[in-house]
Amino acid sequence: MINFVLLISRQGKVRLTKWYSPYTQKERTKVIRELSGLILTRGPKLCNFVEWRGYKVVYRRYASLYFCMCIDADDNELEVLEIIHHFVEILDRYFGSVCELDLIFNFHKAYYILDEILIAGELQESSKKNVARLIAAQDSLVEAAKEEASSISNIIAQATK
Amino acid sequence: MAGAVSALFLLDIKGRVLVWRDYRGDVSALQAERFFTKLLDKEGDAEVHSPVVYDDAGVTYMFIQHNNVFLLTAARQNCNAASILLFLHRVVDVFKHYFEELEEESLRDNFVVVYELLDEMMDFGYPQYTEAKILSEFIKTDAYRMEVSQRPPMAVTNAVSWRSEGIRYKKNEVFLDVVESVNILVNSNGQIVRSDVVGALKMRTYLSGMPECKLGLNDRVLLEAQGRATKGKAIDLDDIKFHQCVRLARFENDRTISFIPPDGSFDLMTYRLSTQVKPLIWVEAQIEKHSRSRIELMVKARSQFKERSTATNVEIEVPVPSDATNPNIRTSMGSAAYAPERDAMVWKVKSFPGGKEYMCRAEFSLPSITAEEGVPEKKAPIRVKFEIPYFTVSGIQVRYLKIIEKSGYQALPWVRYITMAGEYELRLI
Amino acid sequence: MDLAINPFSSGTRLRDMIRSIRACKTAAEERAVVRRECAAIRAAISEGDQDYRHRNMAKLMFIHMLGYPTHFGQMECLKLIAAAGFPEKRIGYLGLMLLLDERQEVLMLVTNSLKQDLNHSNQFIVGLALCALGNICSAEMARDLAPEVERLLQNRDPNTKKKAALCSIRIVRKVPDLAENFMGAAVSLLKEKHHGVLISTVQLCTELCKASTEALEYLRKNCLEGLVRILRDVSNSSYAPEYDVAGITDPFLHIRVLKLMRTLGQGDADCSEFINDILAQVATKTESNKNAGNAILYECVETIMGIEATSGLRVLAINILGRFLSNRDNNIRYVALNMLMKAIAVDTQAVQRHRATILECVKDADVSIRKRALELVYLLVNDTNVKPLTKELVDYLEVSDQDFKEDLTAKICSIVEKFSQDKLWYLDQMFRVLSLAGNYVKDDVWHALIVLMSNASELQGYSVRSLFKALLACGEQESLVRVAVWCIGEYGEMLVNNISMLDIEEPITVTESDAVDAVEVALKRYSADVTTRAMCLVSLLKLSSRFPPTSERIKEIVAQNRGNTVLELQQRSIEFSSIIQRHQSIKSSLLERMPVLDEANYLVKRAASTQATVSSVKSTPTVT
Amino acid sequence: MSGHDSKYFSTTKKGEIPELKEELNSQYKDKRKDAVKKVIAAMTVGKDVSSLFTDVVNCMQTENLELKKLVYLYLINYAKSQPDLAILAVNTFVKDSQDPNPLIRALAVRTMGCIRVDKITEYLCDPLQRCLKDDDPYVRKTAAICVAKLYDINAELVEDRGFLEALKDLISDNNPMVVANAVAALAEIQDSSVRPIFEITSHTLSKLLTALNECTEWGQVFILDSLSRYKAADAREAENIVERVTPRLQHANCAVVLSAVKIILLQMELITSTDVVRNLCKKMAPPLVTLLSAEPEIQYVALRNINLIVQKRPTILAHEIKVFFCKYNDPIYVKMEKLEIMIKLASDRNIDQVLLEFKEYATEVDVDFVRKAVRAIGRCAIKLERAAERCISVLLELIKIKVNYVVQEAIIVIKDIFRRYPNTYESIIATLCESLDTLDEPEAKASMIWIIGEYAERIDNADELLESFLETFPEEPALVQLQLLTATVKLFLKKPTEGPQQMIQAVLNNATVETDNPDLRDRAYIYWRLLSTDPEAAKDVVLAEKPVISDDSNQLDSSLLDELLANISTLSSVYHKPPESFVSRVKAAPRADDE
Repeated sequence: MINFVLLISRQGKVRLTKWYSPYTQKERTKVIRELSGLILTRGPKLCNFVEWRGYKVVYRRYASLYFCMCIDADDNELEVLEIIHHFVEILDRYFGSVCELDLIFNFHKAYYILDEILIAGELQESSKKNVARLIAAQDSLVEAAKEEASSISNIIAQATK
Repeated sequence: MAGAVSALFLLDIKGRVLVWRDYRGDVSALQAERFFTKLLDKEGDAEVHSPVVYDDAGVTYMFIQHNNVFLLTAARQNCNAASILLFLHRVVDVFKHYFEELEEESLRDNFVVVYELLDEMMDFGYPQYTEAKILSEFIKTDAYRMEVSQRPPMAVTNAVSWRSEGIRYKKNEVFLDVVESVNILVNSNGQIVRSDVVGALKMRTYLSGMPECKLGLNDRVLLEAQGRATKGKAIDLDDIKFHQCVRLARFENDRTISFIPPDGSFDLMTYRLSTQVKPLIWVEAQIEKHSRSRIELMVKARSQFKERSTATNVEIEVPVPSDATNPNIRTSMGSAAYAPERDAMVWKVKSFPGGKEYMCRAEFSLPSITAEEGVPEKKAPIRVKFEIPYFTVSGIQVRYLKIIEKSGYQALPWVRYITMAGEYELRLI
Repeated sequence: MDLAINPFSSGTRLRDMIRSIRACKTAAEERAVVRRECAAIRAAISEGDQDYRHRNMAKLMFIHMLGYPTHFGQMECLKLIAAAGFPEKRIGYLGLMLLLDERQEVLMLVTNSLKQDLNHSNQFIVGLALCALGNICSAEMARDLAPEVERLLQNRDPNTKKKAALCSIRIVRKVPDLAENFMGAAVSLLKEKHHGVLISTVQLCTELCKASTEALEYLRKNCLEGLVRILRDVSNSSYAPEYDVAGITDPFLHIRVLKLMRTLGQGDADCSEFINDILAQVATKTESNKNAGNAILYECVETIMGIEATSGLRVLAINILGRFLSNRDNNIRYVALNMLMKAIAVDTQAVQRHRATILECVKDADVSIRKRALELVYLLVNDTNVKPLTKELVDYLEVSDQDFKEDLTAKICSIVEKFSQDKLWYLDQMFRVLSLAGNYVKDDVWHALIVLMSNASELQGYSVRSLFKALLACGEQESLVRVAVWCIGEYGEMLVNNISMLDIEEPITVTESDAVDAVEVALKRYSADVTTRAMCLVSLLKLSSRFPPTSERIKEIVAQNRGNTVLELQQRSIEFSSIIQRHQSIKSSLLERMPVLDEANYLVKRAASTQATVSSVKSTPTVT
Repeated sequence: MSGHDSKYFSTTKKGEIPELKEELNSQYKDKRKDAVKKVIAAMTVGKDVSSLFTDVVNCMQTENLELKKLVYLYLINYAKSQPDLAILAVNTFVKDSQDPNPLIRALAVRTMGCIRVDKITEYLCDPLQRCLKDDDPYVRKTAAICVAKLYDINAELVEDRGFLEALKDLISDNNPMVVANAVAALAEIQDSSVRPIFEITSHTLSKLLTALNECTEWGQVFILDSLSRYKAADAREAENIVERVTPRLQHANCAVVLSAVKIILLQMELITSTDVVRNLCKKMAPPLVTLLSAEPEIQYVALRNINLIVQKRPTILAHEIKVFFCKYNDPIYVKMEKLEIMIKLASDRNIDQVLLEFKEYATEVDVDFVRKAVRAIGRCAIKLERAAERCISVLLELIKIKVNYVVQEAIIVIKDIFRRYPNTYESIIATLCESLDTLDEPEAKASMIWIIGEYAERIDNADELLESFLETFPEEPALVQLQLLTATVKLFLKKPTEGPQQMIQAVLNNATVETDNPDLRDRAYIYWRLLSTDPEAAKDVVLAEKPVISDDSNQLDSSLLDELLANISTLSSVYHKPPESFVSRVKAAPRADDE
């Protein structure tokens, strides 16, 4: 199972964290610090796995961003690399050529997408198209609600003029 | 007893190398970076570490932080730690002089000048020259760089290394500010456990040529030596420190303060007064915490100086829990507000005459859910800031400032006095 | 409508807040900005501000991500979830999952809302609730809401089904005795076509097997056929753009099915036989030029190793591993090493063939690979190869990274101990390790060394002389100093008289006072720790009996610690001074050679205890 | 992996190096300059631009000072990796060292010294010889340092070419800056040579003392530090030196002050007049106190040094303890050092106030600081007999708050108090025993066990208490096992009844055949043999009267202390270790890992 997902920038800034196993706030900070120390210093040609506290952390670098997933010792590291890439491709499609700033200012959207890919630290969906469809449907639900709200307030504004 | 550093690094906030200058070729940037980032990672806060650390492989690292930049030296020898750390602070001053502010961006934008300065300020790991004003005469930033090659100013190697020759002003003036900071520490029993005054004579000189200055103070030792009456007016200064322009040997001999000043502003001297003084502003606070729902503060402030003086910009900072809300504050004078960025309530009184007492009451509510780990709150003290113009605690007086220059011009000195709060802390019960 | 704007909360938009945080140059600046924002949010919360609840929640999530406390905002999540609209619920659930976890009591308060939302007519709201439940529910909530989730497994919407299946995984993890409730539904879901549902269900099945043997049996009987069909369909599938990864259709489904097959086939010959063919097919047909294909092969090999596979199939698997090991890609090499660890149980010889390559990996630039390889080498050592392997490792110890020395030292010591038929060789290796990396040697290792030395009477002279030389050369290696000091005390006369010389030795001249000198230096060494100093005192006491002429001098050295603030040192100093001064008559009988710890007995015990620690340290849960 | 990853999240630039190569060879001056800047920029961010060596060196022949500096900088960085190509630069160096502009002459000689390529050093000699005698002091001061550089690369060459003599001549230079650098260079060369090279005679001494008044603050530090090697002939000369150095105490630069303090303390050793010594002590106090208003990093160095100074001359700061009280905003490393000095300065006169401070600190947030504060209270008790009781009552107050680590720290230190004042405070044992179950740190456990064993005859249920530890004997750390062993032996000797008898059997068994720790076994067997051969002797040995423990507040031994004092302000004084324990002379390390 995936115990947590971390997204860290080259500068060590946290861009996304998702914890599927319980860690206290203090532990989380420590984990992030430890792992960024371990991972950000690794050279480009080394393998994408780091052994850590009996777990394995699979990471993959995209430009200035490191996507990291912490898995159990007997999980399939190579597959996790594909899961990371799966996530990245969906982000890329959703944002249209995604960049780090997208993830900073729309971090909640990245979380919504992740929630359509993983639940309980396990894989939920292998079709990028389906994830995109589900997210789009929910986004439009939100849009619809917003429009409705603004039209109501318009009506109220009209009425009380 | 010799010792030089091997390299000087400028690092970003995460400890990664921005610029480095290798002086001796016996340390590696990669290793330094690895060591330092690890050090930062371990605690997350550079403050925790002593500024001198050993890496178990024969290299000592010394560092200071300024804004989002670390300045770090690596050394393999038993070098002079005080000198090197102080040197790093001077490097900051020089960079600030050059780039207005020293931060990651300004270093990146000016790396050529940075290299030039590092080359001039230190050689083979030995500090060489750190007078920003003189350096900027022959190392220029892009905007002012001229094609003609420059020469080293005489000052670089002169006995008077802080002033160039040939300075000209139409109007020759000197401004002298006497600034005294009162430091005080009151323990939770209301006892004053420490109090002292640190004074500084801050000078701004706009003088032509190479002026010889002589400063006269109401220094008891001097006046007594000269056999003058010392009725009440003379004062004792505990420890005097002089800018390098002052002739120390001369002072040691006959207490004369004589010097050729640098151009512009500098601290001519600092002194300390450890005689106990009555706190100029006294603060008492009562804090009542009602379980996890609300907290009540009652703060009294009293000015304990003569009525003819007035403290200005008084600011009293009272700590409150970091998750407080709904401030409800009343004051008998001035205004007070919740300052969440400082985890405090800040009470400001613009003008606080001597012999007065004012009050401030406040109430905050607290959320019912507590923070996860229940970390104990830091016990911050009450802190006070103020200024009292035209007043010094010590009674120091500038009796004269003589300026003699071979061209024979007249220059007028302007003197001001002010007292302010330094580290003024009152611990809460 | 009163639109009076709260002076705090109207403040900044989410975007602006993020911008101003990003503009901070130092941690202190950032802290100030965040504290101000938090105060504004607290004010808005306490005023029950509705309009900005959504925005404030987003801000809190961002602040939380930076590591600041946000406990005061937890109740806001519940309020948002309880609201009627989808947008509120969506952000509310997200906040819940980020700001809270299963350990907070506040979480219980959300159970009711969750229950309602699980029964909601809108599938997306059901989805949100399932997602939240699946990500953070506590055991208590799992129990309360399991019936809802069970029901949702039969929902019409495949997206709801897959979420319910994953949510069930969390429930079963929290409350394993609920496993049997889910197995029926799980089997029937395997008939679906939707890949999301299949992947989720296959994972659920794997989890059920872990949680209950009953479920394992049930699934062995009822789902194997379905699994084979799924795997065959997906691996034979022609190009399917929706699921294609580098030319392979849905590697994720492949892998998850293979993993479940391993769980089912382990220790069950019938099941294993049933899947033999399909495994062979996957192992031979999967392309290995891309990561996705390798991921499948890796999983497939693991399954073949895990089940009662035919020997032909195993050969196939071992061959794949060989190919992996010689791959240039570090990732592939890493997993190959990983797999070889498991293969060793199945076919040691096959793994031994790769010994040279594995040894090279111990010296790899990549610490991950080094660690894996070292573990593997450890397993590969046997009586015939132990000497060359150890030599390689010890040689490498000299140049390896500081960080790696601890691991490496532990393993070397463990290896030489395990294969120490040739005691002289064992001692030489240990002396080298102590000299090179004595600061990294763990206590139990040098303890064991002393036990073995004291049992080998013919080698004690050689040992004490070697250690004496090493002590002079490498006096900073803590554990070397301890062992040397102990031996000098115990076998002092062998040191000064060159007793029981070996052929390979050069005689050395050491006087009694040289020996005392060496211990005194160790005692007074600036950085010596308390244990070392304490051992020096005992050693000196022994020497005062072994070398009577030095007794006076030793008395003085020992007495210097009579006022020592360190308890143990003071106690020893007082006792030993008293023995030297006042109890000469019994001194020698107190200090005659120490009884030897029975080696055979000891080794058995030690092996048992190291075995226990090894298996508890390594978290390779065996698949049941 | 990867390959197709690069298309996400990135903007990549390709072919940077060939582009730069082209620009470096441009016919336009400005373009070349920009290109060199780009190269340096790339070098700065850690890219390997060594392949552009020849192209960059081609830009060296220029009138433009800025460009020249950049090229020189590049050379320093890469000459080592391209030694053969570096030769290409020699001609320009030699030419530049004769340039009419002193800035360029100095730059050339400074840079050449930094290029650690054997073949180049030979070419360095002639220019260096010239520059040491240059008319311009700026060039001479640079050349002086260059001698040290050359010595580091090739000591023999320096000696053969007579540079050492030339350097010594510079001590008499009329320019103070040149003198200071010559001193620094000579001191360094001396440090790496076994032969006496730089001996300060009374003649050079007066030269140096004169230059002291005129050179820059950094130069003053060099000179003062080099003087610390000088042994005055007699008290009169010592007084004379001190007199010349004392004005430096008034310098605004803390390093100058500390180095001056060093010289004064060293010379004081020779001064016989107690009046003079007393006077000097009085003079040094205010400057030392003022160091605590400096930047925190400097404060830290000052505090580490003051720690040494007060061990040697406690009177200097005897009345200044208040300045070491911690401020809220002091960094933790400063607080820790202040605490240490407070212990050293605590006296019967100030102890009440000091205790109030410690108590305040003991309720702070930082765990390490709190522990140290608790321990400090105990150490004051040990140091000040008359205040011991007050200290203990504060410790008991703290124990009552029941913060686990405070309790454990208190027990550790109370054990020492018992050893300092036997038969005085044992009445508090009962209170300590209440916390028995909460102890989880080995040192605290061991301390409590020691207390029980030591006072077994006064604790009614001592055997029960000890027995509670026995069960976990095999799992305990050695520290606890050893104390448990001794305590059980004591109990048995004091109460040779059935219970203790069984216990001693069990413990001896555990500590001999059940353990592989040779030290524990040795201890146990010696006890065992002692008990079985001669129980009376055993009593005499184990229960022997203990001398009271020493006050540990001045813990450095005097020879080390003197060595450290001679190193005031240096790293050695910060670490409290002799220089040879951390200095490793490494000649220019390989830089292969810097790619």
